[in-house]
Amino acid sequence: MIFSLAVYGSPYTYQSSDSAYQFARELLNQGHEIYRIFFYHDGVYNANRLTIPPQDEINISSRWSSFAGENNIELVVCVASALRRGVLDDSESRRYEKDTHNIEQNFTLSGLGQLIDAGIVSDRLVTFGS
Amino acid sequence: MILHTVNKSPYADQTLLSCLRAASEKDTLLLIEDGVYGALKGGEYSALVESAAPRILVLAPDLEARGLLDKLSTTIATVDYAGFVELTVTHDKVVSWF
Amino acid sequence: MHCIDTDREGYLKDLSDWSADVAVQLAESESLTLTDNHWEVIHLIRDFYMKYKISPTMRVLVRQVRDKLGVEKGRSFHLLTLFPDNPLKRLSKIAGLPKPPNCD
Amino acid sequence: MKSFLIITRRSPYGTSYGKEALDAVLMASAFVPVSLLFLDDGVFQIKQHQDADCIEIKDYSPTFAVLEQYDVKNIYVSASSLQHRGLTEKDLVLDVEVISDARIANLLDTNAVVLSF
Repeated sequence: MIFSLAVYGSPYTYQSSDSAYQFARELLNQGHEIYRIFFYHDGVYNANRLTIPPQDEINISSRWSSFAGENNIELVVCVASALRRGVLDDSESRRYEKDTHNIEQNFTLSGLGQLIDAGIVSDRLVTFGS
Repeated sequence: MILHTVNKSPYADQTLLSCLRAASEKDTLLLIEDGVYGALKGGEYSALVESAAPRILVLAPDLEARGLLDKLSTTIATVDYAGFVELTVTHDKVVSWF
Repeated sequence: MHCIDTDREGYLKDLSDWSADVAVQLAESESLTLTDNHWEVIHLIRDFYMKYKISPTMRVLVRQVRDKLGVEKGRSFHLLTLFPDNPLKRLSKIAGLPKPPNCD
Repeated sequence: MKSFLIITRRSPYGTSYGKEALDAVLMASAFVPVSLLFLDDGVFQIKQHQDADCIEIKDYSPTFAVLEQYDVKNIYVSASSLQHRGLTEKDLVLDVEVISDARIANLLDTNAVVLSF
């Protein structure tokens, strides 16, 4: 089956991104396809590569990034939610005249339409809220 | 047939009650994250959860993480992540309550 | 003519700076000369924004133009002619609406 | 075509979920038939006489009036959510259909995708 996930929780504050990750990994174990993982609301913070957890804790953004890289999965961050919360890629950073950008590898900024599209294309859309 | 997930403790807010109000008999309700507190025996919500119309399940790793395996209501079954995924396949859609 | 404070893409930094004169200058920097046809759309989109507190999508804008200004003008082609390339972005800029996010 | 149901369950201003649910409704309306359900504290989003400007937050309650322009015609409010909170239809800024818990269960069943916020 084709699945998409929506993640709304900030990492390190809510469990939702951990749950989403465990669920996503199990989906692949069972041979399902993940069409897209969409980060909305405070979920956009999952894409912040500047987070520094203590060394004995999981680095959530790099965990998503390697999972996506190894399995060729699209991680999409809602651009409007991300701009409000200061998660930027190079082009948005330049567009808004900021001096840096902080999006983790393998995440892309795009519109909320990508969440709707995920709902249309996938057999199941599973939301991990906060 | 809907799989509902609830991730909030009934001792903290009304999410579980809202879900139960909207869920049908043929649906399944999976308690995850802090939702697992709803499955404890001898608590204020035990009778409500044990007698609920939809089938109620608990995500075992979240229960275990919280040290609650010995407090689980005897009438409620657990699933692991593999079971969670299977439930999403066997139900038509997933509705998340959080 | 006084200097207006815009960002590198030409959007007003402070939306409350907007006035008809400012609109003319913003249009000039886009190489556009505002005619009555432009102005009626500028007023329409500003009224929409004031009333609903959001900018319309292109589809909704076209429909608004059709309802308020007639079928002849209520076509994307008409808006494209007035505000070439990306009517919604150009209009937002000239009409002093918030800079739209890049999500197309 | 798949139909979407968007459920909005949080009060305005306390969190941004309400505003972001409305954004999702407006976006969805461009692609699919979409219904909107105000449930639980979500009903407070369409309470009349809001003035969030006085707490320096953008007041988005005027935006609900645009839903019709976006072809969002199926707008529902939970009768029990209203009743539990001492509200009636007259307190609301929007023309909505007040529905029972049974109708809500039916909405969940009949829409292909349910997004909640």
